[in-house]
Amino acid sequence: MPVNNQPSANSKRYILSLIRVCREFDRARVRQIAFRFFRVLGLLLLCAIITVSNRNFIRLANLINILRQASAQIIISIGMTVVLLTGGIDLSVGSVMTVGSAVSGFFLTQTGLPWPIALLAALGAGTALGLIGGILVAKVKLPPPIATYGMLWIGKGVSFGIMGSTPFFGFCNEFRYLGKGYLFGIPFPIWIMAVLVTITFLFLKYTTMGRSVYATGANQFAAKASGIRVDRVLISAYAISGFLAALGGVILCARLNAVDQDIGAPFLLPAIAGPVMGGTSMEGGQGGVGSSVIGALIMIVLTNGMNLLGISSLWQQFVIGLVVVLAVWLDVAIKKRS
Amino acid sequence: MKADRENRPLLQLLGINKAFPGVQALKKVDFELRPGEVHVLVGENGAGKSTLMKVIAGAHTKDSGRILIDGQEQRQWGPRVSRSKGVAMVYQEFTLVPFRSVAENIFLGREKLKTRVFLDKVKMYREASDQLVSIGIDLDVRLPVMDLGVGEQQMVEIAKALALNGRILVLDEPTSALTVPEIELLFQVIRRLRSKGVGIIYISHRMEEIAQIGDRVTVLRDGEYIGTRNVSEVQLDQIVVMMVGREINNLFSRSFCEPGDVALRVKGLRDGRRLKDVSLEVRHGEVVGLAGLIGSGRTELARAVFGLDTLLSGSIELFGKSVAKSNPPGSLALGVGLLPEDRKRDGLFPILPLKHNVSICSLRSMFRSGFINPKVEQSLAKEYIDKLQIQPSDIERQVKYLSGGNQQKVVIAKWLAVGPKVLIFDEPTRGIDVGAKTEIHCLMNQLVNAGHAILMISSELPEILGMSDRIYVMYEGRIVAEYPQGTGAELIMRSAMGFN
Amino acid sequence: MKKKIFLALLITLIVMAVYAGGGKEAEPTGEGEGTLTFALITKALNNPFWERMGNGARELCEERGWNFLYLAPTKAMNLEEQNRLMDDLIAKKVDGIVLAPVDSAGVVPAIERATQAGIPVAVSATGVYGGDIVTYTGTDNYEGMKLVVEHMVEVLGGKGRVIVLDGLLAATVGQDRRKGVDDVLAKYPAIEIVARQDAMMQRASGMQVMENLIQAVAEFDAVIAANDEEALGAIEALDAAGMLDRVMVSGFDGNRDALTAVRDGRMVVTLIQQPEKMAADAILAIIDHMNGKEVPKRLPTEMILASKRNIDQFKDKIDG
Amino acid sequence: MVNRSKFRAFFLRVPTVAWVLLLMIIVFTISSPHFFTLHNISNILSQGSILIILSMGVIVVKITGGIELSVGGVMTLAGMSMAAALMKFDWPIPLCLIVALLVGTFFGFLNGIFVAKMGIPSFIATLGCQGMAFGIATGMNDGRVFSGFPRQMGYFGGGSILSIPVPVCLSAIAFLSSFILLGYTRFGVYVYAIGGNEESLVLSGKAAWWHKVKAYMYSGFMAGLAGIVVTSRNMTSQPMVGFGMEFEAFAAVVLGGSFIAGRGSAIGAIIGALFIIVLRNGLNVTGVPTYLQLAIIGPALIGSIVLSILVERGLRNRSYAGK
Repeated sequence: MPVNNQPSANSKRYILSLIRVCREFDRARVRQIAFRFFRVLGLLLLCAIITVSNRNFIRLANLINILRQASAQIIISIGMTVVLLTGGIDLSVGSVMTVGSAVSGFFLTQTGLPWPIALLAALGAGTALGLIGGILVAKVKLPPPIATYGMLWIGKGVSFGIMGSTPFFGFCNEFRYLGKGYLFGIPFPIWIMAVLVTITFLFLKYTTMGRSVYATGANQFAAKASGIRVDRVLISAYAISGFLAALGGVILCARLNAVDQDIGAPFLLPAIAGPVMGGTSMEGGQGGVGSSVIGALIMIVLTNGMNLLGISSLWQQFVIGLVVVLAVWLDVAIKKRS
Repeated sequence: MKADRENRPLLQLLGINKAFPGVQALKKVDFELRPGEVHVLVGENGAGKSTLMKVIAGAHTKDSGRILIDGQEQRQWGPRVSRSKGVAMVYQEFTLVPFRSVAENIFLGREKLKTRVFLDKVKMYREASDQLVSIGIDLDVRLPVMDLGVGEQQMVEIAKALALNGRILVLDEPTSALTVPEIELLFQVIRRLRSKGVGIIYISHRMEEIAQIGDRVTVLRDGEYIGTRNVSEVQLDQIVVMMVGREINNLFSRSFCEPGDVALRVKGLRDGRRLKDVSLEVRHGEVVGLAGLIGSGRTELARAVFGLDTLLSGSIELFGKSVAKSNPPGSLALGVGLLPEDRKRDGLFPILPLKHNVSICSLRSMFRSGFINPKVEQSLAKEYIDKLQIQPSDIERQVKYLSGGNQQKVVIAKWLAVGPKVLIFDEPTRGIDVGAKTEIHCLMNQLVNAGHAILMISSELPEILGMSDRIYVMYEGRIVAEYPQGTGAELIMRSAMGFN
Repeated sequence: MKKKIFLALLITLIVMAVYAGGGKEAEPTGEGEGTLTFALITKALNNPFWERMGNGARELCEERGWNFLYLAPTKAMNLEEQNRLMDDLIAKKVDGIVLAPVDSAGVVPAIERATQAGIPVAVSATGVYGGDIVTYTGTDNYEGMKLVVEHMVEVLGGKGRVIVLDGLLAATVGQDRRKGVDDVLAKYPAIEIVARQDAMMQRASGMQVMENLIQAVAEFDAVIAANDEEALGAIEALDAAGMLDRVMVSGFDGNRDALTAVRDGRMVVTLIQQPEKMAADAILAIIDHMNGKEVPKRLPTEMILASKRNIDQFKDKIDG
Repeated sequence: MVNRSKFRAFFLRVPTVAWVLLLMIIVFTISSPHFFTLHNISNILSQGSILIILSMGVIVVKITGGIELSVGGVMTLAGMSMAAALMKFDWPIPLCLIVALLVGTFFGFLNGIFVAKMGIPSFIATLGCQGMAFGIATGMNDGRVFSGFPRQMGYFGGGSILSIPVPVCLSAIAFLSSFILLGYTRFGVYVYAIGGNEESLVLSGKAAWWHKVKAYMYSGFMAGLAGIVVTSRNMTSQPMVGFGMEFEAFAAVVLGGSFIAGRGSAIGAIIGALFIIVLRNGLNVTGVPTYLQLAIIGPALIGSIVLSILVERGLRNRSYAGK
C-alpha cells in the first residue's frame, strides 16, 4: 500500500479492486489447485524429513529405485482410480494381478510360444476377468465390493488351475526387459508407468468416454437420463482395471523372474488406499490419475524411508496404517473447507 | 385468558443471521408465529426459506439473533431442544427410512419401550395406526415405507411430525407431490390442528394455496425479511411483487403460432404397469399440455417415450419415421430431450462443475472424434448460462451450490445445448420461484416459435391452461380427453379425476 | 422368463460346484474298509517346498495303495486356518495326519484333539512344543541354518559386512533360522551384520527389501536369506543393481530354481532339504506306530549343503 | 393374493442363502458319511465360532453402511495383549479377558471416531486400524508368539458347559445379543435408520454419529471376544492369526443378505458365516484337495450371492435400492 496517510481516491480504488481480486481469488479453481499442491507438499515434506535423517534417500539411484518399486503399484492404482471414479471399487485387482503373471509365466515356461504371445495372453486374461466383474456390476447389478470380492476368489481359482503351487521361473530376457530393462538410463517399468499415467490422464480429462466415467460416478440415474450408456461405462471401467492389474502382474513377474501364488495379494489394499489418500473420493465422480500417483508414492516413499532408517518391518505396518488414516483425514478436512 | 394467549406468540425469531461459505443465507430475519394460525412463508428459491426452517428445527445453528418460545429466549438451541419445545418439521425431501416399517418411522427417536430396554412393538403399531387414522389415512403400519406410494409416504411424514403433539408444525412444500384429494385431506388436517391452537408454518410456491389455507403470509427475498401481511387484506400479485421485487403483470404470456407437421406420434403404448394404451401426437411449433393427477401415468409416459423405461407394446414415431426401440442415447441422437420430473435424481450431477453439467449431453455430437476441446466446451457452457441467466455464472462452481431454480435451468440448458426438435418437459416449474417460472415460460415460447415441439407435463392447472395449444388429460394410464386451447379448468379437472 | 432361466442356471452351477467337490471322494478313496487314508497339511501353497512334500507323500501312498489327501491353508502361514483343517480331518476320521505346523505352539491343542480322537499325528519340517506326536521328521532348521552360515563364513574368510534377511519371524521356522544365524555369527566378531529385515519368506518382498537395503547400506559382502524364495528375490535385486558379482547370497530349502541359481553361480550356497522324504518318512512312521512298533520321537532327514563344489551331484534335481 | 403375499413375506424373511446352505448340507451328507455326524457338527460350530462372533459384530456396522475391515487385526491384537497381560505382567486371567475386550472396544471406538467424526470412508478408516492393530501385534513381542499359558486359559476354546463346547456357547451368546440388539432395542432401530437414511435420525434429534460410533465399538468388542476364543483355542497368541478374517466376516454378512446399507439381520449373518464354514469343512471332509477347493469356493460364493439378490428382486418388484 502507498505510504501516504490520507489515501487518495486513486489508492482507495486500488485497495477496493485488490479486495475484489482476493474475493475472486479464494474461489473454486485456485483452491482446487491449492489442494493438489497440499498433497504434493505433504509428499515433499515426507521426503525432506527422511533426507534429513538419511542422506542416501535423496541419491538419484534411490529415487529411481523408489519409482521402479512404485511403478507396478501405480499402474494398478490407475485402474482402481478409474473404477473408483465410477463410484465402484475393485477388490479383485490383487488376484487378477496374480492371474496375469501366472498366465504369462505359463506361456513363457510351459509353451514354446514367443514372449509377445505370453504378454498378450496375460493382458487378455486380466481384461476378461475385469469384464466379468463389470458385467456382474452393470448387468446383474451386484454392489461392486461384492461382485469383485467374488472375482477375487475366481481369480485365485484360475491362477491355481494354471500353475498349481510350483512357481514358474526363468523367463527369457526379452520378456524380462519389461521388468529390469533400462531405456535412456531409466528402468523400463517407469517408462511404462509414465506412458500409462499420461494416457489415462488424457483419457479421463479430454475424452467423452472419460467424461462419462465421471458422470456415471457423480449420478448414475442422471447419466442414464443424459443418454450415457452407463452399463458400457461401468463394464469398460472394470475391464480397464483388470487390464492394468494384469499388466502390473506381468511387470512384477518380469522383475522377479518368477511367479508365485501370492504375488498379487499384497497389492490390493495399497491400490485402494493410494488413490483415496491422493484425493479420489470413494463416492465417485471426484479425483483423477494424479491422486493415484501421489498416493502410491507416499506409501512407497514411506516404506523405503523406514527401511533406510532401519525401522523394524514389524512396526512398519503400524506406521503405514496410521499415515493412511491421517492422510485421508487431512484430505477430507481440506475438502470440507471449500 | 384466551386473549393473552392470542397476543403472546408461540415462536419469535429476531434478527436471525446465518452464513454459509460463500453466501449470506439469512440477513436479520424476523418471524413470528401465533398459536392457532397458519403462517405461510413464501419467497423465491434461495430466498432462505429452507434455511430458516432448518434454523427453527435446530438442524442449522444461527450465527446471531434471538429465538423466543412463549416469550422466553432460548439460549442453546438444537434439534433436541426444538423438539422438546414442540417444533415438528415436515421436510420437502422425505426423511423416512425406506426399509423399515411405517410404525418404526413414525416413532423414530421416540420408540415406545417396555421394561426400559425392549421395544414395545405392539404398542407402537397400535398408536401408529391410530395416528394415521386420526389424519384419515388407512395403512398397514407393518409395511416397509419403500413399498408405499409417494403420496402415502408424504402422509406418513406428516403423521410422524404430528405424532409429537407439536405446538409448532412446519410444513415445507407439503403438497408438491400430493394428488388433489390428498391435498384436500391435508388441508382438513391443517384446519383441525389450527382449531386446536397449533401454530403452523406453511411453506409453499403455489400462490393459490396462500388464499386457501393461510392466515398470515411472510415474504423473504435473498435471505432478507421483506414483510408480513394478513392474507385477508392482501392481493396475491402484491405478494408476488414482494417476492420478486418487481412487477409481473402476466404470469403466462404465450404468443401462439401456426403448428407444423407431426413431430412425435405415439400409438397404443403399454408398459405392463401404469401405461394402458396411450396414443397422442405433438406437432412442430406447439406446446401440448399433459394434465392428470399424480400417478395417472404422465411421468411413465414421458420416460417411456424417451426410452428410460421399457415398453411392452406400442409404437413411437418421430418426424414420420417409426422408432424400433427407444433408448436414451438413440432419442438423444434423434433430437428428443426429456426434462425429468425428479430433477435431483435424473437431471443433475451435483458434484460436477456447472460447465460439465451443461455440456454433458452434447459432447458426443460436438466432438465426434471422442476428444473434448475444453475451449469449445467452455464457450458452449458460457453461451447457455448467459441465455438462461443462470446465477452464479461461475462455470467451475459445483451445481449442488446452486438454488433450485438455477438447477432446473441447468438441466434445461443441458438439453437446449443438444438442440433437440422434441422436448418433453415433466413438471418444468415445480418448486421454482415465480421469477424463474416466467423466464422458463418465455423460453418455451421462443422454442416453439423456433419450430420445436414441446410436450409439457404439469400438475399446475394454470400453467397447463396458460401455456398449451392443446391439452391431453390422462387418467389411470389412459388419455381420457383432448381439449383445445382455452378450455375451462373445471372441465379438465373433471376428466382428470375420471368423471366422464 | 430370462431371470428364471438365469436362476435355474445358478442353482445348477452351485450344485455342480459343490458336488464337484462331493463327487471327488467316490472314485479315489471310496471309504472302503482296509484302505488307509492319510492326510498331509502344509503351511501354504505359495512355495514349491510344500508341493514337494505333497508329491513325496502322494507317491508313497499311491505305490502302497493308500488314499492320500493334501490340504493347506489358502492364506499362507495362517495358524487359524491350519487348525480348522486339523479339526476337519479329525472329523473325517483319517487314519493318520502329517502336519507341517505353522506355529510350534499354536498347533498343540489341535494335535491333542487329534490324539484324543485316536488319530496319530506326525509333524514334519517344523517341530512342535508339545502334544503327543508319533514323530518329528525333517531337517532341523536351527542346525541347518548353522551349516549354511558356517559355509558363508568360510567363503567370506571369517570377516565382512553381512545383510540378514529374516523369514517370517511370527512363525517358528523363521525364529529357528534366525537363531541359527545369530549363534554362528556371534562366534565371528570380524563379521558385522550391517542390516536385517524380515522378508516374509516371499520372493517379491525379498526383492523389495533388498532393493531398499542396497540404497540404505552402501557396502556389503554377503546376504544370508532365510529361504530360497527370499534369496532369489534378493539375487534379482542385486543383479539389477549390478552387484551380484561381488555380493554372495545364501538360500535355504534347495528348491529347483535355487539349485539352478547355484549352478549358474548366482547363489553361493543353499541347504537341500528333502521335503518328499520328510513327508514319506512321517507316513511310514505312523504305519509303524499303528503296528505297535517303537518309533523314535525324532527322525532327522539328512540335509546337504549345495554349493559350487558339489552342484554336479544334483543334476537330476535341476533337470527333473 | 393374500397367501401369495404371505409366501412373499416368508421368503423375504428367510435369507436365500439358507436354502443354498441346506442344499449344500444335503449334498455333503450324501457324499461323505463323516459329514453329518454329531462330532463334525460340533466341530463345525466350534471352529465356526470365531467367524460367527466376528460377523455378529460386523453385521451391525454393515447395516449402518460401513465396511468393517479391521476385525482381523483387532482380534489378533486383542489376543496378543491378553497374552501379554497374562505372561508378561502375569495378571489374573479374568483381568486379562477384560484387557482383550477393552482393546477390541477401543479400536472399535477409533474406527467409529474416524468414520463418524472425521468423515473418513469406513473402508479406509478400518483398513488403517487393521494395519495399526497388526503392526502393534507383531511389534509388541518382536513378532514372536506368546504361548505356554496356564491350563485354565484353554477353557474358553476347549472347555465345555453341559457337554456343549464353550466357544459354541459364546458364539450363541454373541448371536443372541446381536439378534436382540438389532431387532428389539432402540439402538437397533437407530442402526437401521443410519443405514437407511441417516438424515432422518439427525432430524429426529438423535446424535446419529454417536450411535455410529457405538456400532463400531460393538463390532470391536466382538472382535475382542473372538480374540479371546482364538487365543485360548490355540493356547497361543500369534501375531498373524486373524489375517484375512475381516474378509471372511464381510463375505458372511453379505451372504446373509446385507447387500446394501440398511439391510441385513443377525440371523442372515450367522447363516452366512455357517455357509462359509460348512463349505470349507464339507470340502475337506469329503476329501477335496485344497487347490481344487479354490476353484469351487469362488463360484459357490458369488453364485449364491447373485442368487439371493435376484430372488430378493423377484420378490419385491421395486428397485430394491429403495428411494
